[in-house]
Amino acid sequence: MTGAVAARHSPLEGVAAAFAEVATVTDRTVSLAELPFLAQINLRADPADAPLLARLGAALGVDLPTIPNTAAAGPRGDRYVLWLGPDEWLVIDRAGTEASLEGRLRTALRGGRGSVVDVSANRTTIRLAGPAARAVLEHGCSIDLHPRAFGPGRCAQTLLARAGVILISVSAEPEYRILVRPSFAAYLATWLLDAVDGAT
Amino acid sequence: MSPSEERSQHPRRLWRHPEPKASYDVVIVGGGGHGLATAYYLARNHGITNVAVVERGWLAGGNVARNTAVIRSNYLWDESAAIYEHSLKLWETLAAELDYDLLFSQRGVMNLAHSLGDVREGQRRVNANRLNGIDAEWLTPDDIARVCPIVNLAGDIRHPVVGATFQPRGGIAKHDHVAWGYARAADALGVDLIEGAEVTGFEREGDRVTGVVTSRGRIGAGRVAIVVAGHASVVAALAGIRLPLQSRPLQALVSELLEPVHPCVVLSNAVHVYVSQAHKGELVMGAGVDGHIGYGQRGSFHVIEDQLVAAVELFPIFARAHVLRTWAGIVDVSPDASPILGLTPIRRLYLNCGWGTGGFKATPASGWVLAHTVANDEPHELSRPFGLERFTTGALIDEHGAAAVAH
Amino acid sequence: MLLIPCPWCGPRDETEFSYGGEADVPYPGDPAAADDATWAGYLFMRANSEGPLHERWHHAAGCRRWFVARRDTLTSEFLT
Amino acid sequence: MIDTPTPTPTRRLPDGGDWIDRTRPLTFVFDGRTLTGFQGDTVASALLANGIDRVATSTYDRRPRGVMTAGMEEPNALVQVDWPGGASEPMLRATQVELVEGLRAASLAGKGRLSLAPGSNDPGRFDRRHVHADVLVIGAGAAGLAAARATAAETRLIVIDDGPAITAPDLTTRLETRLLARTTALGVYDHGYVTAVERRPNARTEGRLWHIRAGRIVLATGATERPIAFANGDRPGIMLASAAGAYLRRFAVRPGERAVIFANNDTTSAVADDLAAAGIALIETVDWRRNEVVVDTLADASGRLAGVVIAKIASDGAVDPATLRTVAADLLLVSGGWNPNVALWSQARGSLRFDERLAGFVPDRPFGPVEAVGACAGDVAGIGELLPLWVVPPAPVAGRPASDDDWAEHYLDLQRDATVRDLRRALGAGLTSIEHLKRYTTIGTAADQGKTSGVLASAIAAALLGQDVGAVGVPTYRPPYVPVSFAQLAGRDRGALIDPVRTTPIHPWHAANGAVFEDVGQWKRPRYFPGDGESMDAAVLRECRAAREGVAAMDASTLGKIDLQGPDAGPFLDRLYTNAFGRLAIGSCRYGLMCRADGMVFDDGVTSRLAEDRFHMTTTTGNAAAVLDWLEEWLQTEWPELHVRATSVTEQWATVAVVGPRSRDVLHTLAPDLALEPEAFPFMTWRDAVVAGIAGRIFRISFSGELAYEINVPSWSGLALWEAVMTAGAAYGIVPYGTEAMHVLRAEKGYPIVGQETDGTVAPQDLGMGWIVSKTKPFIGSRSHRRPDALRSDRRQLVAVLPSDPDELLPEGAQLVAADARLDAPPVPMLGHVTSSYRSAALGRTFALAMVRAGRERIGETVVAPLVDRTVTATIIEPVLYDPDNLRRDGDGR
Repeated sequence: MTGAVAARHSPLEGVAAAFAEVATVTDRTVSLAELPFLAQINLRADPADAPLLARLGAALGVDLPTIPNTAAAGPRGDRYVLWLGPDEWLVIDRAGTEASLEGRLRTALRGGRGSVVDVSANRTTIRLAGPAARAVLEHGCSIDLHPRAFGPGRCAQTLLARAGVILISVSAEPEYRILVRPSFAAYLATWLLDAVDGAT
Repeated sequence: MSPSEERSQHPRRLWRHPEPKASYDVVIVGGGGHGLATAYYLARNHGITNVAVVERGWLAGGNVARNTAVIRSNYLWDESAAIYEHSLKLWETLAAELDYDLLFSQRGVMNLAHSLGDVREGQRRVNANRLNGIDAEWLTPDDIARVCPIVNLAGDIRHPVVGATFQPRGGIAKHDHVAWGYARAADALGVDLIEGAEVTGFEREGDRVTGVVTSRGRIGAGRVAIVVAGHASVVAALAGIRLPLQSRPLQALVSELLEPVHPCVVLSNAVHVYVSQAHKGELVMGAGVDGHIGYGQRGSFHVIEDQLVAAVELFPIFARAHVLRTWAGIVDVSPDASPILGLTPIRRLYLNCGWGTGGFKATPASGWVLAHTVANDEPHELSRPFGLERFTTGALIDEHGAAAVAH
Repeated sequence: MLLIPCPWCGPRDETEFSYGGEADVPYPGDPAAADDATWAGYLFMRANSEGPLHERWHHAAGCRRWFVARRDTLTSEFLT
Repeated sequence: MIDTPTPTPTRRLPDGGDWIDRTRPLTFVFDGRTLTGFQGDTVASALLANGIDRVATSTYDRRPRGVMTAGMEEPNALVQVDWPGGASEPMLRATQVELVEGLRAASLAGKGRLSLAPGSNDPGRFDRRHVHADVLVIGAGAAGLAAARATAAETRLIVIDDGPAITAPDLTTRLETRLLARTTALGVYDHGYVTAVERRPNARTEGRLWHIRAGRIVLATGATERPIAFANGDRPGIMLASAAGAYLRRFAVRPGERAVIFANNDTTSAVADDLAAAGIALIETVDWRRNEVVVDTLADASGRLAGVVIAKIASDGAVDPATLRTVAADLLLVSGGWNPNVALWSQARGSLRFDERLAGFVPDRPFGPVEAVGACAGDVAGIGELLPLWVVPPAPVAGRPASDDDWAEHYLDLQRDATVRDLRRALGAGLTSIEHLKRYTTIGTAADQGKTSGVLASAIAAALLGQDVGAVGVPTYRPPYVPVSFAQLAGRDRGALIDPVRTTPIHPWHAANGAVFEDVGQWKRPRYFPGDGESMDAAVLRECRAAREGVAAMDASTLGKIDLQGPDAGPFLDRLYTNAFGRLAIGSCRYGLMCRADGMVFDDGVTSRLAEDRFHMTTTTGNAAAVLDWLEEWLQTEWPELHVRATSVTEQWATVAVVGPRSRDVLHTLAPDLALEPEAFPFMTWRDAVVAGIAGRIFRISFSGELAYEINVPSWSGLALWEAVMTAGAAYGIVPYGTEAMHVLRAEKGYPIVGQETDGTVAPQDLGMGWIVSKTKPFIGSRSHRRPDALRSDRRQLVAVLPSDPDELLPEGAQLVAADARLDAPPVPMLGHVTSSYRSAALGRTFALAMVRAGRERIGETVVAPLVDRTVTATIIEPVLYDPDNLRRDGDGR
């Protein structure tokens, strides 16, 4: 499989250089980077089945968030469980862990109502951070991004410019994660670079 | 055209303001373009002049006052083509007949194609139109450049223009002049135009309508026609009739006056905009209908933004034009984007609604066939396919394909 | 730009939603048993009221849930 | 390149000017004359400073017009501005355009000019920004700032103002407060939504459209002084009294030398002080409250104001001829009272009432989170006792009866050249509604939207109708409050950003290998891969031949893919599809057709059973999202009792279709351990496999009729898989093919494409697919297939059409008519139309698919397709033209 891993291509490998320059040209008020190949598991489960949710939470080492649009961080910093809907979550973890995650969750789901789907390649992730990061998003995102409404630990499925995204607020710096479908990634990257230009 | 020609030119006399009589042979509910045309043709074609048009607000204050006045007849299906082409033929002699300058201008209507699918549908429509005796042409990008040089024909834009359908006889008219022309002519033939009279109910004897109750009192009627675009469901409900309609905002906007820059009418279904330049010089634009039911005669701002995105993309020269005024009408959208015309379950009560975004261009034919229906208590041949019963039989006349932006 | 109250995500801009028209129009339990008129009613007849209306909305760009809200179609105020 | 300024007599005061910076002189050009002004000047103030009073010519009557106001309500001073950046912008208010070095302005006659070099795009950068606020204050005058200060420190507060600066240091220090100067609110919409345009938010950006969602909106938009209608009240040198004050105080500009004030209220006393301070002679104050009126004005040769005719009104309401007198003046300052700026209030659905004391419309009942304060609420400072005066009658002309024409020079809407005569004519024509009067006279429809003329016209109309002004009302206020450029509203959604381009993981290879792309929804898909100088026809024939005779590969990644899990997945699919899936064996695939409830074809695709409780569904490229939404709608709103979960995996998987008799050999090279014999891996089954070292899944399905494998791997490995397929296929002459060849191959087999053969009016039976429509189980749409129209025998049905000339390619969209139809006598009855048309390598000729009325009964009939330039004769035949017995799906039996 190493050969295959070596042959992976992330949707934004072509703009890596442009992303890298952003921190410099904006005097570190904004930074952009792709975080490729993160493990992502889409989890659906009957929210009324408390034992099931408990089993799934135990399998993940973190309780499934039941407050809409919040993200629970795992024991180690790199696992997040995002509320996507009343019976839907997205589990994110280090690249390469999707198989074991899927297996653990499928075992935990056994006997319950729901689904477990590996969607690691279904979206890529963009890290957007810096003092002007929020302003950049405000050029194309209509939800309230003020820390009071969208501080660390909040997430949202929404529109950024003309692309559907999952937005996560991970730190007060501020620092955001933007999850986007590979087919929209190039468009979104172009839009972000343009918005950075106007916001700074 | 010279400044004085551009200045609003209306006759010295328009219409009376009579008190409603106790009863009329025919009461037309709705003093919009279609209602006024119906009254006129009742008098002119059928000699029925004991007619009242009752309007809850000010005459011609609904969609006819709010639309972008595009006229064309290049519809896909035979039934639609027949009634819209009848309308266009009436348009061509209407100004002379009404003795009113309608500023009717057959400058041509172009519908842009941006994809292979658009081309396929466009060719299908052009071929169907020609076989139906409707002038229709297929334009290549070079042809488009000749007809409308300001269209962006660059090959590398997001939605390149790869061709267009063109109806040379299509064009525009001045909406108020049309409605006022019909009103003036109907008034002159003895029709009572009654403003500020809102219909609040219908009176019936058995299965037959006998009158209307209005905010200005009861008015007896031998026959009643409901012609209230934007409120058809609401008024029909007063008579206990359910209609398969959704009343949605349709927005439009105008720019300031500009020197002539845009010679024809251009529509684009794919990028959702249509635009012409009116006689005074303002650009008149519209787009698709808003996404939800709305009776507030206002739409959502993002719809306006999106149509300007499209306008600037298709016409880069428009970038520095300014939006002066935006507004919305209420369009009654039917499941197949075709009108609902004809008889109702209640005898002597007739219906004309569901024109969606296509109502203005249809005004003459709509009045013509409804007048016939009212006078003869049976549908006109042109309106027969558009009866309410088609939703039960399934014989829809689906113009969505050809009319995604049906102006 | 309506601000539509998603019961899960809270108020979001109209552009995140798709519209479902009148709410509570059930799919006939046994369509085969419905006569043509009844079936046409299910297919095409929806309330189109001027004023309060129970409507279906789909938070298409958000949590993807369908929900019912009551809205005044004249003022576009959402009613509780 | 700008010439050196021509010296002009300056009306600039030696000192003063709150808004200008005398240390920063600027050079600009007006109507070809090079002039100077200061940083902070508007074009209007700079022109006045340069002694230029005539700034425009009226639209229709070609009358000279001057600067009438100092703000956004300006009806006259509209100019064409050529920005230093290169853009030419029409109809800008000279009273609001801030001077910049090198600006070129030209006077207009009520009409602007659009100009842009062909092939170029507007150079300006405009953007937008979304923000949320607890409180939005519109207008930073005294009332607005007081309202702002009244909010708590932690309030998320936004204050916007049209002027060049907001002076409120105490607010500037608040962390949650944003002050936006040079910003004009355009509209107040539902649910606290406000749009406002900011001029020059930063060096890079010319304009920014703020989308503000506010919990509370405070309108502190002030009031606008209104004129009084009298004969020849439109000359250069006649302006609103407050405007003169503004030019003196803000810009230190003297708009004239000898002034007359005409007023009906006390607000002009402050202006009188300003005039005195500037050394302008105040010849006389004509005060209506002393029964003094301005009846008419005189002009010099240039059309500029030279004299003012003053008189008293007799008891009968007419001008008392005995009192007529003329004074010389070059400045007439008019104040007919003040109109609260209620446009935004009204847009927000707040109601208005006519306030007798103010003689103006003021906010009445609010709607939504909107409140009005200060002058906007009717609290106009220093107005004193106002005595309403709207119009001064014309001086009687001896020996001539009064007529409407006496009112021909009583201008109301200066931009539209609409006069009191027009209003009287409209009423004479029988019009009574203010909306009718507006439309008849066009008053209030120009670029200023009647900011100075609207209420005046209503009041005069009311007087003529003998009604109260309040009863007559004002026309509806509509957004935007001030004109805004198309480019500003388009924002950054230009060029590549107008609409996302979606590409597959394999796209880089396609682009590098010369693919010609086709737009399919937002996707860019390879249409064909031409060789050097190869035509499309040649390339497509070559690609088709490879698929039929050797091996070819296509990027099918755009197909929609949905993962279905749950014990009820099978029954759910039975309700969705016209055919049955409940008993589909694990490991097998099945083609399925979906209808909408109206029974018309909605989508199709192959769905495979991965496990007892898990399916992998594929959809058409265009319907991927629509089908997922469709599934969710039924599961959530109708059948919540079904335990099924649907998850989109469209972009989890990249899909490569390897097609043709040699495809097995290619796959064998890539997956040597996988048994590929038809017995081991039969048609319509799938296998998990490692292909080219990549774990994936192979579906043995075919959209061409040939032996074919659709290999799915995680999308990040899609490019690697494709390259491996191309490498392994080289030995077999593998050819990449695009959507065009794919369409030809499926059409040769008579397979329809949703959206091409179908258009929302086509039922499965019309496609000859009754075989796939279950008679025994209900499915969505099944009931509709029993409606009378669905049972017609003359419905349009899918057939193939062969032109008599095998080289004749029927255009798609061609209409078909009976061979004996009379083409010269429209309407000509149409039988149907061509939905697909191609050149076929396999058939060695052209062919087409068509939807034809009662088509299957017409098999063998000859029809004609009348085209613009020719008429084509063709024969209707069965739609399956190639391998009708499906002998090739296992390969060519080598």
